[in-house]
Order: sequence, then structure tokens, then C-alpha cells
Amino acid sequence: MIRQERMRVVKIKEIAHNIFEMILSGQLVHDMKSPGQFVHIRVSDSYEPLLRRPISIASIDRDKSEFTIIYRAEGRGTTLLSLKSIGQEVDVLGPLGNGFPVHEAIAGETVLLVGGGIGVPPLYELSKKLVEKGVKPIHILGFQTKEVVFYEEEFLELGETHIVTVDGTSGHQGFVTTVLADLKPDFTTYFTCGPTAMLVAMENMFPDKKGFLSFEERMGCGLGACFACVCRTTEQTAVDYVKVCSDGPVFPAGVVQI
Amino acid sequence: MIRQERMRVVKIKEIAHNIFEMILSGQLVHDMKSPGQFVHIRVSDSYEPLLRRPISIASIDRDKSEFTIIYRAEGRGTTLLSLKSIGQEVDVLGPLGNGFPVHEAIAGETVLLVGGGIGVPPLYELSKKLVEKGVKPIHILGFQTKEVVFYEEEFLELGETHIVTVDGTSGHQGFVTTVLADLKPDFTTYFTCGPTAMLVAMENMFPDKKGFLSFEERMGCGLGACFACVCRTTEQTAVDYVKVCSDGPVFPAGVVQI
Amino acid sequence: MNRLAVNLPGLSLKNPIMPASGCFGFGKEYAQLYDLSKLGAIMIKATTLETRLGNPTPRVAETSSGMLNAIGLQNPGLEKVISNELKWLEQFEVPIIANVAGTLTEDYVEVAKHISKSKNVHALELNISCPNVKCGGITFGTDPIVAAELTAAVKAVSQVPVYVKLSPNVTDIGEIARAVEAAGADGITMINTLVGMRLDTRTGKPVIANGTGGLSGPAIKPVALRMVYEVAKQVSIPIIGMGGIATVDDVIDFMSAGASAVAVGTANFVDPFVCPTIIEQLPEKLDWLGLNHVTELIGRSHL
Amino acid sequence: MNRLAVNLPGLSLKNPIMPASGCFGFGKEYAQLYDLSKLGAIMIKATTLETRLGNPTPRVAETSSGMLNAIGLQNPGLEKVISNELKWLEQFEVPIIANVAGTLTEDYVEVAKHISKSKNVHALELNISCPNVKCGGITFGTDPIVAAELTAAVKAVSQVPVYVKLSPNVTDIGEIARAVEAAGADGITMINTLVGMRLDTRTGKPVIANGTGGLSGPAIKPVALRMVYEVAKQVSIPIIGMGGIATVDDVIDFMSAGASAVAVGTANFVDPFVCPTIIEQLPEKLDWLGLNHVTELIGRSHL
Ligand SMILES: Cc1cc2nc3c(=O)[nH]c(=O)nc-3n(C[C@H](O)[C@H](O)[C@H](O)COP(=O)(O)OP(=O)(O)OC[C@H]3O[C@@H](n4cnc5c(N)ncnc54)[C@H](O)[C@@H]3O)c2cc1C
Ligand SMILES: Cc1cc2nc3c(=O)[nH]c(=O)nc-3n(C[C@H](O)[C@H](O)[C@H](O)COP(=O)(O)OP(=O)(O)OC[C@H]3O[C@@H](n4cnc5c(N)ncnc54)[C@H](O)[C@@H]3O)c2cc1C
Ligand SMILES: Cc1cc2nc3c(=O)[nH]c(=O)nc-3n(C[C@H](O)[C@H](O)[C@H](O)COP(=O)(O)O)c2cc1C
Ligand SMILES: Cc1cc2nc3c(=O)[nH]c(=O)nc-3n(C[C@H](O)[C@H](O)[C@H](O)COP(=O)(O)O)c2cc1C
Ligand code: FES
Ligand code: FES
Repeated sequence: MIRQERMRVVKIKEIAHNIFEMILSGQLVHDMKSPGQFVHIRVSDSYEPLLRRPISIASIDRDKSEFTIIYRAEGRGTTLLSLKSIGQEVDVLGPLGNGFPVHEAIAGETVLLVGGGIGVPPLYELSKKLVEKGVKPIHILGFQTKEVVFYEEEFLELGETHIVTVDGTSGHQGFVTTVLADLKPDFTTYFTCGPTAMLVAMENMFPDKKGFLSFEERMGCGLGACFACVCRTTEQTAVDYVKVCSDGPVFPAGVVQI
Repeated sequence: MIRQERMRVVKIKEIAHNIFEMILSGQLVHDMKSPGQFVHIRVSDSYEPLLRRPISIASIDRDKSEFTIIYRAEGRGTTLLSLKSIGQEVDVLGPLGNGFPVHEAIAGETVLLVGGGIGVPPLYELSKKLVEKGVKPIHILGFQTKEVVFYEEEFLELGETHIVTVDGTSGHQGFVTTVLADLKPDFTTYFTCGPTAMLVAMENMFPDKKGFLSFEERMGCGLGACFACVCRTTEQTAVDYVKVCSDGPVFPAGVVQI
Repeated sequence: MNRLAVNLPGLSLKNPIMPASGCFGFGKEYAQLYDLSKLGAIMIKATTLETRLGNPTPRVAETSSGMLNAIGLQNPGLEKVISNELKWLEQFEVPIIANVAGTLTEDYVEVAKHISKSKNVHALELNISCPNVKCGGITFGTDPIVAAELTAAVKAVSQVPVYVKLSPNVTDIGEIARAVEAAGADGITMINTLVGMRLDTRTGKPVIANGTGGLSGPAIKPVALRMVYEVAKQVSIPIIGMGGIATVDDVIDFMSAGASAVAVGTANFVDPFVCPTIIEQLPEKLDWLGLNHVTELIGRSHL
Repeated sequence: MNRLAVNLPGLSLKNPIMPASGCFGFGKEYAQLYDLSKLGAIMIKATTLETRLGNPTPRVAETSSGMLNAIGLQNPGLEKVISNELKWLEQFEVPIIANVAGTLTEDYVEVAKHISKSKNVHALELNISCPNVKCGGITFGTDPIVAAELTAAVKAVSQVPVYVKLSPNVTDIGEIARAVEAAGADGITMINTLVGMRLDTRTGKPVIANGTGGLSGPAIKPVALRMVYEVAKQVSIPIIGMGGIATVDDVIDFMSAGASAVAVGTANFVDPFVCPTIIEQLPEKLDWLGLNHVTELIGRSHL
């Protein structure tokens, strides 16, 4: 069920330069179904900014009725969100969309999780779920520079983790594809979230692999009603378009025209 | 000098139902010249609400570089202002306008200070200044009902104080004019601030007395530039109009057409 | 007595609150959140003769207290709207107002003819004001003669009353309103979006792929309210008012200005429960105003 | 080299930032806060032939990200403006753009003839777009023929270049812009306010005593930007852009859309230091964009 709830800020911390980790508490957590789903956040009660901001669910703690988001304070909305303090309430709509299909990986398999920048957060909950199931994840996490790297430890605890930065200040130097070309990992399925260029590179690099990609598009409603976030599909599909908010944000490789 | 300053909230307290006392700290305090001046407050960094709110200076503490405002959380802006917490900053423009002429009262004289509702606050600083000078104030303070009465003690410390409420739940029952009619006080000058109806009543009650009235008008700039707060003058005056923000808010009785 | 009921041509509304066209799809998504039968009516997404895939993305951009959109009338086309969407909506007790769009007069006529036969379509809303398509749309909405001709042509085939949706992007909206009234319109809905633009400060290029978009949300409320007020003085057919409505107070304002009912658009994105919330708050607000019935609000600014 | 200098007909601006007419009086009040010589120019409050006392109060009302005003062109009249206000402004090194208003063409002509002789008046801004006066103002701004005639009449007597201030309350602003260009306008300033309204929810009556008012502030930026973009494509005379500008990014946007300079109105009320602040931030912003000179911004959206 999708709910709208004023959730309480339990924790807020700058975990890397301008990257914030926020833990929110409320009942909505119990409706979260799959990693890769997102929430739509109203950052203030003002009409300016007006629209909600889509942010991925990074981690779920059902026992405590809490979940984590990780976001970059960039524009007006996310900056306001970064100024919240513990105990304040945040208006959250969610959970929304369809996340990564954990069931597509089988215990004992090795899978690839490739994230770029603020595309990394949803992979964390995904990885936890895969590990729980006995799947072995390899994490390739790309960032611009050392300053904005986050959750390296957390991913390491779950499995093999390669950090790559564009300027080489942390981990490997280059892009996630640089690491992948070197590493030539053996895996059955890949899961990826990050900038469009990265998604394109992933599809091109592994044309024959089963893959799942999480997309971003500007949103209005976040529910599927306004047709703001529509993507055209490739010829292989039966439909002309999909909506990132309600059909996605995660789609199998080859579905979305990119 | 008029300054714009981000002042720090030192104290905020609900002193009566929906009536807040806020103490702000900053350098701007040192430019305050006379009781009855006001500040123009931007209640949030959003464009919604957009305009500043004019609020009277209720009390000045030069030694501590602090001043007090007292306001009713009523509409959108003042409600947001009431949600500030200690340590937060508030964007203040001021001091603005021309306040009550303390020099018009002479040591030893008795003067009348008549306030209604949220018109009461500027009379407090005025009374302090008058008492300092050796003038004896009589305070007549009108409110709607007991719940919204504030600063009774503070005014009592400065001199004779009569509270009057429309419903009689505190002090006398009726209007400030009811009390005045009963009391028939002897005084040289009156100073008043409150709803227009009260200002009219005061002018009518004491046509031959020296009086000073503080006016309210919707404002844009608060500086005298936009012609939003213009009031027509009576025939006795040489000018056609005055601006409440820069010529006032305090005018001698008989100047403003009401 | 239902204090909120309003009767308009073709529409027996249990309350005067309905979602605006394009901001509620065909209802399915919001039906996950609440019972659509609570609504006074539903204005469904613009329907064209053929399937439309709309404009390239980005299609929306945020502005101060508003948003721009250039969806481009994406919709499954007349046939599918009738057989899937309207059919599905039959489970709710709520009248549907079908928003009709097209490129040529014949398109409008064709859509109107068929869609007006659907059981739950109680009125049409002629979209002569969409700013986001190259042909049709707004071009019909800025010339009183063209607007009147289209209205008459649609009226001739429609099985249900026809409301005409006016564009605010005109010098004299009263003139257009009078023209469509004279041509037989049963009501007016207003306003559609104001044409606007946002640029990417870095590149200097428009954020919206289409270049310009339609401005909606609280930012436009003063303009919408003024236009409703103006048109209410000039026509005697009812007005369904919209433009920036987000609270029960906004509803009061639009009805005071002369609207007989209102539509809520952009606010659904900000607060998906905004329509049922407003409906719930209305009686209390009537009490506050000392009014018995919501219809007493209509046009009280003009008294 | 001054990276911010812009040359326009009659105006040699040290930077492209100026306060908009009516939002800065005649400068005196803001001179208490900073040195007016910092400004690119000053657009003074509308001047009419006779003293005007303006509309009854309330004259302003707040709206979401905007405000309404109906000042009603209050000003001391031509004579006093010349002998007091303009005289006083001579102490600053800043060109003045005199906003000229009136009821009849003859009024405009008379004001223009005299005020354009003042030493520091380097250009006129013909206010054919004020929505808040019964006669004159906006009535001149909505008809291209009338607008052109007025422009030509004023051009014939003015000692300095004439800019025409356009109203956004029209169906096709490009048409008006082309008409005044053809009639000899040296430049265009745009936009004036959008006609809007706010009601007191309790009483249902307009908050502004005048009934309607002009909407300004960030809320209208998308509309203003779109119109500047549109007009820039259609005329070759320069545009001074305005409507909701409050930050240096807004300035970049308007110049990208085609403005050669910009004016800041309502934002002066929100932040009285907004003009000098923006001027200070501009060079840094040019660096960020990798541009040498502010003129490189002009019209880059159209490339
Ligand atoms: C499904 C999904 C999941 C996301 N998860 C995360 C996450 O976990 N962490 C994170 O930091 N970011 C995430 N993003 C991106 C995030 O939504 C944007 O960074 C954010 O909306 C920008 O808002 P702002 O206020 O900072 O910027 P502004 O410039 O003020 O935004 C203006 C408008 O543009 C929209 N917008 C701007 N950038 C984007 C973008 N990249 N994608 C979609 N809309 C955008 C905003 O939502 C807003 O409506 C996600 C986006 C999507 C679609
Ligand atoms: C010189 C002066 C001194 C004042 N001193 C005080 C004071 O010390 N304490 C106090 O509680 N109030 C004072 N007021 C009144 C106070 O300014 C308004 O109550 C306040 O602006 C209302 O804002 P809002 O956000 O609550 O209401 P909203 O309804 O959100 O206000 C909308 C707009 O209307 C304006 N407005 C609404 N009511 C008034 C009003 N009565 N006077 C002027 N503008 C108004 C607001 O400033 C704003 O621009 C003073 C007013 C003036 C002119
Ligand atoms: C995303 C979006 C899509 C819209 N689509 C349509 C449409 O298909 N047909 C139509 O007549 N109006 C459409 N509109 C206009 C709205 O119905 C409404 O007239 C306008 O948004 C003003 O109301 P608001 O400020 O409450 O949103 C759309 C508006 C938005 C924001
Ligand atoms: C209080 C006020 C008074 C104004 N007076 C005038 C005027 O006298 N002449 C004029 O041409 N424009 C006048 N305007 C319009 C502004 O110059 C400007 O065109 C408009 O406000 C849009 O810019 P903004 O959004 O930056 O305020 C006035 C605007 C305001 C808010
Ligand atoms: S954001 Fe509205 S349909 Fe996806
Ligand atoms: S508020 Fe602008 S002149 Fe007084």
C-alpha cells in the first residue's frame, strides 16, 4: 500500500561531502516490498519548493520501523532536506515503484551490483537482501572523487567491493567500466543504478547478460498519473512507453530506449 | 542607520494564547532611536511567504545588544515566526520609521498610554523610557479576553495599569474607552497604539489633548519607496499624504485621516 | 440535506471538488489511495482520436510556487479510453467529465460524438487551451470566432452538456467566454495553464524539452481568480474554476469569485489526498462562514 | 575592461542591473542603504503630468511567491519630479530611465517632452502597461496600433531614446513588440505585472481596495522569461527584462533568453540590498560559466 506519512527524523549525518544519510521512522516502512523502490518527499510545508523529491530507499529496518535514505544536497529541495534536525517531521509518500527483482538471483550465484554516485544507495538494501538469500554480490561503486565516496565499509561487509573514482583519489582511477574491463568478473546477473551514461555503458558491455537497471526521470506525481516521467521503449517490447515512477524505476535491460 | 541583519533568536516563549515574545540579538539594536519604531522581518528564506512582516520593537536592551518583539501568530508569516527556535537566525531589517516622541513629555507630568491587543507591545519600551525620564505613565491596556492578556506585571512595575477585556474575563469589562470614561484621568499627553477603531475613539475622546497615535497599514518595502502604506491627511496638514512606514508609524493626533 | 451538493448542466455533484484534467490520469493511481466515489466528479486526461505519445522528456520543471509541464496530451486514444479507462471507472459512483482534444475540428467532433455516449461521461470539457501541442489546442482558444465555431460543432454531436476550457493566455478572456456561451456552451472551465519557460542556468537552454510549458500551481492562483471573477460577470452559464487551488480556503475564494464548482490540479502531486481532505474540511468552513450550503458561496464577491 | 558594461541606446551601463520602476521610488530611501552609483541605471517611479494620489489602501497583498499591487501611479507630478527628485539624483553617477505615464496621448507627450530634457535622464520608459489605473496605462498596451501611435508621438518629442514597457496581459506580445519597434521604439522593457486578484476568504471581497492588482515577484518569472524569449526572436531592438528577478541566476536566465539588461522589482522589498548583491556576484557567475563578458550571455538560449 502507498501511504502518506509524516515521518520522524531519527538520525541525520553528513557521511561525505554534501552527502547526507537520514533515518526516518514510521509505519510506511512496513509496506516496503523490494530494494530499489523509492519515496517521494515533500521537503517543506511551503509552496516553494513545490514538488516532492524522489529518493531511493537505501536501507530498511523493519524491526525498528525505520528506513534510511542517502542523498546529495544539491538543489533547493535536497539542501532544505539536509537542514532538518532530529525529531523534526518529514512528509513522505511511498513506497513507490517497482524495485530490483531479488528473486531473479539464486542462492550460490554471483551477481554484479554497479552503482554510480547517488545511484549507489538503493544497491545497499539490494545487496543485503541478496546476501540474506545466499547470493554473492560483487560491488563496483563509482564516484567523482574521494570526498564524495560513501558506504565503502558497509558494502565491504556484504562482499567484494571495488571503489572507482574519476580522478583516482580513492580506489581505482576511471569509471565503473574501467574496473569491469580489468576485473572481467564472472556473474549471472547485473543490477545497476546511476547516471544514464553508466546505464548505457552497462547495457553495451553486457549485451547478453540478464541485467536490471534503475532509471531517473523528472517527476510530477510519482504515482503514474501525470505522464511526466515517461520513457520510450525499444522495439523488443510490446508497449510504446513505460513510466519510471510506477512501472519502474527498475527495468530489465533492453526495455527502455536509452 | 537602517541595517539588514541576520539576528539570533535568544528566547522565544508563548506568553499568552498565540502571543509570542521573542528576543533577538544583534548589532541593529544600537541604531534604535525611539520607542514605537518597528522592524521588518523576513520569516523564512523561501519566496512563500514572500514579503517581510512589520513588527514593533517592544523592548530594547542595549547592553546585551538584544531587543524584544511580541506578536500574535495569526497568518502564515507570524505562524512561521512562532516556530523558530533558540539559536536560529531571523532576517531583520530595521530600525524603521519614527516612533513616539518621548521628548514631548516632561518630568513630573502624567501621561496616558493606551494600547489594544498587539498594539500594546511598543508601549512597553515607551513607558520604560518615560519612567526613566521621571514621567508618570497610566497604562490602559485592552484585550479581547483573559487568554490573550500579556505583560500586565511588566506594565504594573512601571506604573498604574488598567486591564480591560471585551468579555470582562480579566480586569474591567468593555473597551479602553469604557475605562477612560470611568477613570477620567488627568494627563497632559496620550500615546496610543491599536486597532483603527481605538485610534478613532481616542481622537474623539480627547480632541483638545496632545496625542500621538501609531498606525498600521499593509506594507511592501517598509522604507518609503513603494507607496503601499500611504494614508491621506486631514485638511490641517500641509501635505496630501503620509507614509506609515517612513513618516510614521507614529503621527500626532489630527494628522492622518481616519 | 447534503450541504455540499451542486447541480450543474449534466452534473449532479455530491460536492463541488474534482481533480483537474491531466493531474489525475484516468483515476487508477489515486484509487490506490482513496475511494474515488468521494469526489464530486473526475476530469479525465485529455483524450484524442488517436494514441498520442506526447512530448520528449523532461516534461516538467519546478518554478517558484508552481510548475511547468509539457506532457503533450499523451493518452491511449479514443477507443482505449472508452473501452478500458471509462469502463474501469464505472465501478465508482462519480460522474466523469471527459476532456476532449484534437488537431482539427473534425477530431474534436469525432471524439466528442463517441466519448459522450459512454455511460459515466456526464459532460465534456473542450480543451481549446492546451499550450503544449503544435496544432490545435491553444490555437482554438485565443480567437473568439474559432472557439465559437468549435463549440457549436461539438455541441451538435455531443450527447451530454459541453463545457469549454478557456486559456488564460489572452488579452480579453471575457470575450472568448461570451463567444462560447453564445455558441451554445453549457458551462466554462477555467483556467488552463499560462505559457511559461524555465532555463537551465548553466547551459542557457530550456529545461523542458518542448521549450515552453504550461505554468500551474499556487503561483497562478491570483490570475485564475481574477479571470473567474471577470468571466462570472459576463456570462450566465456556470463556471468550474481552477488554477492553483490547494486548500479549502482556495475553494472558498474561487466560489466567491463566481465558480459553481472547482477543480484541483497540481496540488494532487504535492498532496495526493488533497481532494478528499478539502471535501472533509468544507462543512466546517461553511460553519465558520455562517453558511448553510456551499452554493451560498457562489459569486458572493459580486454582491 | 569592465566585464559587466553594457551599451544600449542612450544608456552606457556599468552593469546590466537596475531597479524596476515603482519598486525604488526616486531612489532616496535606498540611498540610505547603499551608494546608488553602484547601479547600472535607475528606473524611477511612473511620472504623470499632474500630481497623483493613487488608489485607496490596502494597495498590496501577498500571494504565493508573489504580490499584488494597485498603487495607482501615485507620484508628485512632472514638475516636482524634475525639480526635486531628478535634481537630487544628480549627485549619483547613474543614468536615469524615466517611466512616463498618462491618461491621454497628449499627457504622455507632454511628460516625455519635458522630462527627457533633464540632465540625468538618459532614456524614457513608456508605461503603456499599468494595470491599476482606469484610463491610460494598459489600454495603450493591448492594441498594437494604439501602442505604435503613442510610441511615434513620444519619439517625436523625446530628447532621449524611448523604451516601451510591454504588458504581459495580451494574447500575442510579439505583435505589440513588433508594432512599437516599427513605430520607432529604441528598446523594449518587459514585463509589467499580470492582472490578478486576492480575496479575503472570510468576507469574499477583494483584499486590494482597487479590486484587482498587478502580480509581480518570483511567481511570474516563468511567464516573463517566456515572453522575453519570444520577443527577442521577433525584434532587433534591445530588451530590458524583468519579472520575478531575485538572484544572480535569474539575471543569467533573462539575459540568456535575450535581454540585454534586467530590472529588479519586487525583490527589493524582500532584500533591499538585492541589486548591489547581484552586481557583486555577477563576475563570479561569469567565471563559473566560462564567459569573459556579460554581453556574451545575451540570447544564448537561441543559439
Ligand atoms: C527514482 C529516483 C530515485 C532517486 N534516488 C536518489 C537517491 O537515493 N539519492 C539522491 O541523492 N538522489 C536521488 N535521486 C535524484 C533526486 O531525485 C534529485 O537529485 C533531486 O530531485 C534533486 O532535487 P533538488 O531539490 O536538489 O534540485 P532542484 O534543482 O531544486 O530540483 C528541481 C526539480 O527537478 C527535479 N530533479 C532535479 N534533478 C533530478 C534528477 N536527477 N532526477 C529526477 N528529478 C530531478 C526535482 O525533483 C525537482 O522537481 C533519485 C531520482 C529518482 C527519479
Ligand atoms: C508598524 C506596524 C507595527 C506592527 N507591530 C506589531 C507587533 O508588534 N505585534 C504584532 O503581533 N503585530 C504587529 N503588527 C501587525 C503585523 O504586521 C501583522 O499582524 C502581520 O503582518 C500579519 O502577518 P501574517 O503573516 O500573520 O498574516 P498574513 O495574512 O499571512 O499576511 C499577509 C500580508 O498582509 C500583511 N498584513 C496582515 N495583517 C496586517 C496588519 N494588521 N498590518 C499590516 N500588515 C498586515 C502582512 O504583512 C503580509 O504582507 C504591526 C503592523 C505594523 C504596520
Ligand atoms: C501535468 C499536467 C497535465 C495537464 N494536462 C491537461 C490536459 O490533458 N487537459 C487539460 O485540459 N488540462 C491539462 N492540464 C491543466 C490543468 O487541468 C489545470 O487547468 C491547470 O493545471 C491549472 O490548475 P492547477 O494550478 O490546479 O494545476 C494539465 C496540467 C498539468 C500540471
Ligand atoms: C509596488 C509596485 C509598483 C510598481 N509601479 C510601477 C510603475 O509606476 N511603473 C511601471 O512601469 N511599473 C511599475 N511596477 C511594475 C514593475 O516595474 C515590474 O515591471 C514588475 O513588478 C515585474 O517585476 P518584478 O517581478 O521584479 O517586480 C510596479 C511594481 C510594483 C510591485
Ligand atoms: S511522475 Fe507522474 S506519471 Fe510518473
Ligand atoms: S511600505 Fe513601501 S512606502 Fe511604506
